Amino acid sequence: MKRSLGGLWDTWGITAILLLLLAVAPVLTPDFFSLDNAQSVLRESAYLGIVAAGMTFAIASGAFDLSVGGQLALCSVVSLMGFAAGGTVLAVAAALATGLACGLVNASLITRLAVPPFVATLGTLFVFRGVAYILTKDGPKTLPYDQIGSPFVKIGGLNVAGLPVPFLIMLAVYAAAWLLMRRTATGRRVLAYGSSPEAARFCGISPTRLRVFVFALVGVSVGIAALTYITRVWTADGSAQDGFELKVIAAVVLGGTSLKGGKGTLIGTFSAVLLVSVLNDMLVSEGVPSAYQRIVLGGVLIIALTIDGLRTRFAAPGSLRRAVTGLGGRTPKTGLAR
Amino acid sequence: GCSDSNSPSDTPSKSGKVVVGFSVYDMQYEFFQKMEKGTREAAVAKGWEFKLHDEKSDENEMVTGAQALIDQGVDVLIISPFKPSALGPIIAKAKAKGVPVIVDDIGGGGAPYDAIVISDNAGGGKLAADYMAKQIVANGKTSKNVASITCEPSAVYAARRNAGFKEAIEKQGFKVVAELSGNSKAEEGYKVMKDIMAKNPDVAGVFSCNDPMGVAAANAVKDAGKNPVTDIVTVGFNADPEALTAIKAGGLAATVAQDPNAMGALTVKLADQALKKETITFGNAAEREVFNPVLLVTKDNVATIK
Amino acid sequence: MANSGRRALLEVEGLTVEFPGVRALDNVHFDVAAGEVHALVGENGAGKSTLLKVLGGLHRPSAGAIRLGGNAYRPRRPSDAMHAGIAVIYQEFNLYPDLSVAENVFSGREPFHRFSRGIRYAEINSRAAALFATLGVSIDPAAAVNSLTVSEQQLVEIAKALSVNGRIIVMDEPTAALSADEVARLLDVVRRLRAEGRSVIYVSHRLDEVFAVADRVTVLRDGKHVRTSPLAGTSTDELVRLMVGRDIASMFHRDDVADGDVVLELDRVSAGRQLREVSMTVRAGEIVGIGGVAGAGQPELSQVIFGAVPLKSGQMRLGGNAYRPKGPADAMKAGVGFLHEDRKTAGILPDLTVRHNLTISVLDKVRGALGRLLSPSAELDIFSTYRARLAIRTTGPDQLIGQLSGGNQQKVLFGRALAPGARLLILNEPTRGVDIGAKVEIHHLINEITADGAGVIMISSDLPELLGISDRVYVFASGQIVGHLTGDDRTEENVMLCATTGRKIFSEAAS
Amino acid sequence: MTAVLRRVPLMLPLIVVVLVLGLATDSFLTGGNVENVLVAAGIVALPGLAMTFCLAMGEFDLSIGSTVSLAGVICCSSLIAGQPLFVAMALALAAGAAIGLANGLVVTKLGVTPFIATLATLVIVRGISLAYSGGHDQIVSSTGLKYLVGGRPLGIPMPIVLAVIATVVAWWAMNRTRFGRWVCSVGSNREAARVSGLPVDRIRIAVYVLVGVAGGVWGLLISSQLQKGNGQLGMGFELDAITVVVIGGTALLGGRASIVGTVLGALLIETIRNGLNLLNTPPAYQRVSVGLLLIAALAIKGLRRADIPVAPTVVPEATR
Ligand SMILES: Nc1ncnc2c1ncn2[C@@H]1O[C@H](COP(=O)(O)OP(=O)(O)OP(=O)(O)O)[C@@H](O)[C@H]1O
Ligand SMILES: Nc1ncnc2c1ncn2[C@@H]1O[C@H](COP(=O)(O)OP(=O)(O)OP(=O)(O)O)[C@@H](O)[C@H]1O
Ligand SMILES: O[C@@H]1[C@H](O)[C@H](O)CO[C@H]1O
Ligand SMILES: [Mg+2]
Ligand SMILES: [Mg+2]
Repeated sequence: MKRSLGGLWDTWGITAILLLLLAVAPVLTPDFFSLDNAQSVLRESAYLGIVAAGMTFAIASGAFDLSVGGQLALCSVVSLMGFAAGGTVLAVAAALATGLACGLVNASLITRLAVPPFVATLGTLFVFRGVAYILTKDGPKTLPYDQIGSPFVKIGGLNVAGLPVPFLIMLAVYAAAWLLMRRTATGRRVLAYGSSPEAARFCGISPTRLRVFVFALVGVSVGIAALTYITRVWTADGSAQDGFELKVIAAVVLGGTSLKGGKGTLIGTFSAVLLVSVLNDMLVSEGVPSAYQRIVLGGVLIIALTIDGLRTRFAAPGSLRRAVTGLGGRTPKTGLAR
Repeated sequence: GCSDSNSPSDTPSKSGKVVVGFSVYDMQYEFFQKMEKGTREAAVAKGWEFKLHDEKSDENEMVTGAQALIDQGVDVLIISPFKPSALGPIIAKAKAKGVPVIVDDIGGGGAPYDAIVISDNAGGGKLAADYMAKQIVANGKTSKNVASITCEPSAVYAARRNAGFKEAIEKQGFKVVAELSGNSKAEEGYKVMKDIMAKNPDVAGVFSCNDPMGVAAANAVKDAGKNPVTDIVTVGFNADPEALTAIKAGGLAATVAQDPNAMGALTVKLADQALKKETITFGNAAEREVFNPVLLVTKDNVATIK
Repeated sequence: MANSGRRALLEVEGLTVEFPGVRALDNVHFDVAAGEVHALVGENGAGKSTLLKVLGGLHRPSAGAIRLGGNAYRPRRPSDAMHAGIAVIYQEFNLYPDLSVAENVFSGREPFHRFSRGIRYAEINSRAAALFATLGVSIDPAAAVNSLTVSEQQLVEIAKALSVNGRIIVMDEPTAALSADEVARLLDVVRRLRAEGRSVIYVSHRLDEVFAVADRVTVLRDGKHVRTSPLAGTSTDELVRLMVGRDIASMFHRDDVADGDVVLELDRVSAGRQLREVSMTVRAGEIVGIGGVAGAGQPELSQVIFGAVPLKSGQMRLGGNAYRPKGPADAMKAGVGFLHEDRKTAGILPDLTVRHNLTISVLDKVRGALGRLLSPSAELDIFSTYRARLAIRTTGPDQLIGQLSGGNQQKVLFGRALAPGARLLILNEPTRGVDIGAKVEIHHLINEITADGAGVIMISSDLPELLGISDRVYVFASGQIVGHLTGDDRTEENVMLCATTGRKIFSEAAS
Repeated sequence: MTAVLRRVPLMLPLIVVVLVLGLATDSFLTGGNVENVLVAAGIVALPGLAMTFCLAMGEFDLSIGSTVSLAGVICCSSLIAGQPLFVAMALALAAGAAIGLANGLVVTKLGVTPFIATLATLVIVRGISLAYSGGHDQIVSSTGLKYLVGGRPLGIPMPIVLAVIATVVAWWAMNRTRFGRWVCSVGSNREAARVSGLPVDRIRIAVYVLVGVAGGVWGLLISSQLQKGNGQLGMGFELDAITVVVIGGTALLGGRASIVGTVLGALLIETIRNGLNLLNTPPAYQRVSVGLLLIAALAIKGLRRADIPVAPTVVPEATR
């Protein structure tokens, strides 16, 4: 047999849970599959999903990027300023360039000043948000209402073939990310480095190049996400999406990517993003009060991962898989700590 | 999301019953719980169907939820926006479907809503300043130094309170020696007040743009061995229950009351007028603002505030 | 059956362990008497470690029974084994890199002060020191384990097992990382344990050790029991045949390869205290052996050349050009290949498959039609080549490398080092933990690459190997070259003399 | 002295920041202000110390911010219901312990990744706290509760006393007792800990309970300051607690812990925060400054580490 059941679950488990939820959704929420609602679910999760794709690489390489919330705020603000100054083209260029720049800032702190990624990106989370705050001292940047016809403003609201454009962008990002992770040398190096930085170094993988790549990639993914985000909410300031980093990391981990590095599943991340979004939509449309929404959402998170946890725990013989792959121990000492 | 809701409808929907959607800022806060209550009760009294959406302090959730209400075919939308500047896409969709939008509190973000009910935030800040100045003098203090605690920088509506306060208190010859943010949070308001007192031992008054920070600052004053009414005149904003309790107990000098319940009821009245295409009387027609008065609450009148 | 005079202390019957796609143990039976040293041998992947893990409470068998002292023994967790008096030294270390040596040795069994709950550090430090004294080494009990060399770490594992005072001490390849003198002292300890009436189960690929110390031997092949017999009266060849299923032609064969140009030249190279003023050359087609006691600077030498440790002073030339790599990536671009001696930490990529572990250093060569994208079929070709050549025992290209037996992991890493086709290949302990058959094949491959014109530096603590296939040998002591042996000077005695007594021997022919 | 600077993480950055603030302001080094900073640092140090054990074990507990809220709500609503203070406090701490136990069980027995398990708890407990308080402030006026932050045994503010005691106990527990060594063992190599027969699950559960109780203490301290409990308190505190530990030098993946580092981390963070306020830094610039200072503090550490001539470590980890 080519792959064990466990291997299949690693990649497809969360997708299976998503499908299960989708199967019961119409029963619990009759309105669920109405065109409007389905489109709305797909549209609202795009920006989170796109950043989660980038974050999957960071976590697979064994590091977090805690600064994505600050990056999103900053990219959005700068992009809106770009739009005001030069229309659609400048807005798009500004978002991508800002994302890339943020990523490179993170990468240089980590590779040149040897600041551990956790602290470096925690620091830049404050810095990026702070710069966004400074740029919006006189009030949030917005897409003016009279620009409603501009192609840029439309990105967030348009549908093509019934699918929201932000979702189509997210699909494209995932397709590219999947190829990058599974079919390119760079993606393989990311996994190798995350699995064991020390061994990867002796395979000729340059830790510096690798980290520059990973953090720049996260930055660019935030730049793309910012485009779908601002064209959807039309505004940004320093406070945009407070707590974003935790949501993104949660989606990646829920999808099955290990925080210890070495494993990354984009299919899992994709499904996890939709899972949370669908669940949220169901709770909201059912009119569940927000206090209880939290309780249900948290409970479902635990249940989803319990299935996985129990499978690993009782995989025969003994907890062998953990024993051998080093999941339990610290064997692949990753960049998180460095 | 039935197909007929895609066409602009200026008549109440199929059931004959008017459906009103209310998107609320965040039901965690007592202020908005009261606003929701006021809105709901007024709508029900009119025989309308009431649909609630909680934005949970998230602009993405705000846009998604409000658009979903419109998709579900509400006849009129009332929204207390977490981010006023994100009203654009909501109003664009509402316009496309012929749904009037009444904004409650916070701000309108420059979008073409039908009307906004708003407290006079700057005026409230002025009320606080005038009271504080008078009280400092009455307390026999000679210091002209006061402080101001702000919400998070993005809270544009709240900043107007601090701005109104600052302008008015400086007119009275006082100096705002510290203007620091407690990010709307009680925990931070407490720490910031401690820092302010450490740097300016002679500070004679402090204004906070919300009550959680205001009451926290008063606690910090007490913990420093001073009195928040007679030593450092401490004033909040909102008339949250904790502020009223504190004022009664002599633990806070004053607060500025908004009446979220009444604001909610007012939005329903405006919604009705908008549905019936009646003309609305604005307090400030240029911004389509309808003001809801604010009221200074002190020990003298606290008993009359519910 | 054998040893019928003594009553069996441990009896294993019908033991079967299955992993997805593999039956690692298939109806295995054997027994160990009290006061017996029982050797367990077999090819890589035969199931030795799996058997020991069952005894230690790490794996649960799918069938079979174990009796200990006549009673059923069904360990469900490692502490069950400890309580039953079974101490296991596993093939892969189980150490806490951040903790001290003594803390590692007494983990879970630390004595502590009643009142303050504080660990009795003085006691565990002195007890650890005493254990090392019996092993004839001095390791600082207060040192952090991550500052130790691999062989010192192995000794910590041994001390840990000895400190348990078990009835049965199980040792899985305890000498794979030890130098000759350390091996000798360990064997003394094993004999002493036997004299105390304790039993030892001893796994090793070094048959000389097995003959030196064991009373009986059990051979496993493909997870099945082949034979248990007393060692007296058994010959090496017979044992090898039982293990491998065929005869092994010639051990330590070295082809005649004409020397070419100088590939690597070191001129007074220093890197901290570990490596001082080292000058040496390697020619194309040459195998240059590096010997010496463990920790005498060999790993530092190899890592300086590979760019993993910065050069402090001196010069290096590669293919005639000045060479100063900024890191391993740089070194590999310049055509230097490398095999690390620390398989678990700096070798395997545990979350990756066997195929991906093999191809990680040649990603540029496994591109498909599209140019940028990796070609799975090109990767499979590489996998198939090395799997066949090195007899890598795996369920397939997509098995995680961590699921292979230790020796098979080593083969994969050897394949990885060869794959880029380097002009200078640095091999640290290339055959550590591999079985006899694979060892011969690895030596073949090393011969082949020198025939193709590459130069090889081989660091090995296995003296017969070092002397058997190297053309010249440099001996290291305290970070310096203390001997250079060519031709007939290449003897075990000379290596030992230089390495341990500080005598310097430089062969005439070499200069 | 230089040895101390070298060995103790964050000592140097802390001294630099203190010197700069001492020169740049005339209020930083006044007694009242120093006390403010010490009290604030003491209050984050307490949960930080517990979190140090969690990180030393190679795990996170993200739920602590919500525990703060629930503990406060429980304590205050019990007081309102007329319970004696010690009962109210005990109930709050018990709630913290229960949350910790729940985390521990979910993580060990159900095998859920700590990150997700405790994130889920964060969300759930916040929901419970909101639901339990009915969304209302639970306002109290309790001199007894106030003593927790306002008391001055021997003239020293209570939070400082508590923090000093906790630091000594935590240092001893971490560095000298079996429990601390086992926690580091689990973080250093969990598989080895299992093989050595350590009660790995029980150790992990114990640490989560410890963090839960610390969250309860934190909640009591906050409610003592504010004389109320509600569903909003403690938001984002998880990151504060983890931050002081991480900048203090405890490895994120476990195995190594610095109790002193955590305390200095708390001091550094609170000094920076206080300093920026004394300098009247506008809110928009505060974040940028905090971020830059954090990076600078750790960069100094990083550079310094790179300076120390290290013998080439060829074998960084156990194994062959
Ligand atoms: N992290 C790294 N460490 C070492 N070498 C690298 C690294 N990334 C790329 N390289 C090498 O740098 C050269 C050019 O880099 P490039 O970005 O084109 O990568 P690549 O190997 O083509 O990967 P991909 O196919 O994923 O784009 C190649 O020789 C490649 O092997
Ligand atoms: N966790 C695992 N998952 C799947 N297969 C495994 C696992 N562990 C061991 N095996 C397989 O079981 C077989 C026996 O392995 P074992 O480690 O017992 O061999 P060994 O005799 O000790 O070999 P070596 O001499 O190389 O150490 C091998 O085929 C190996 O691939
Ligand atoms: O006036 C209210 C209160 O200040 C509340 O705290 C936040 O929202 C504002 O609109
Ligand atoms: Mg490339
Ligand atoms: Mg083995």
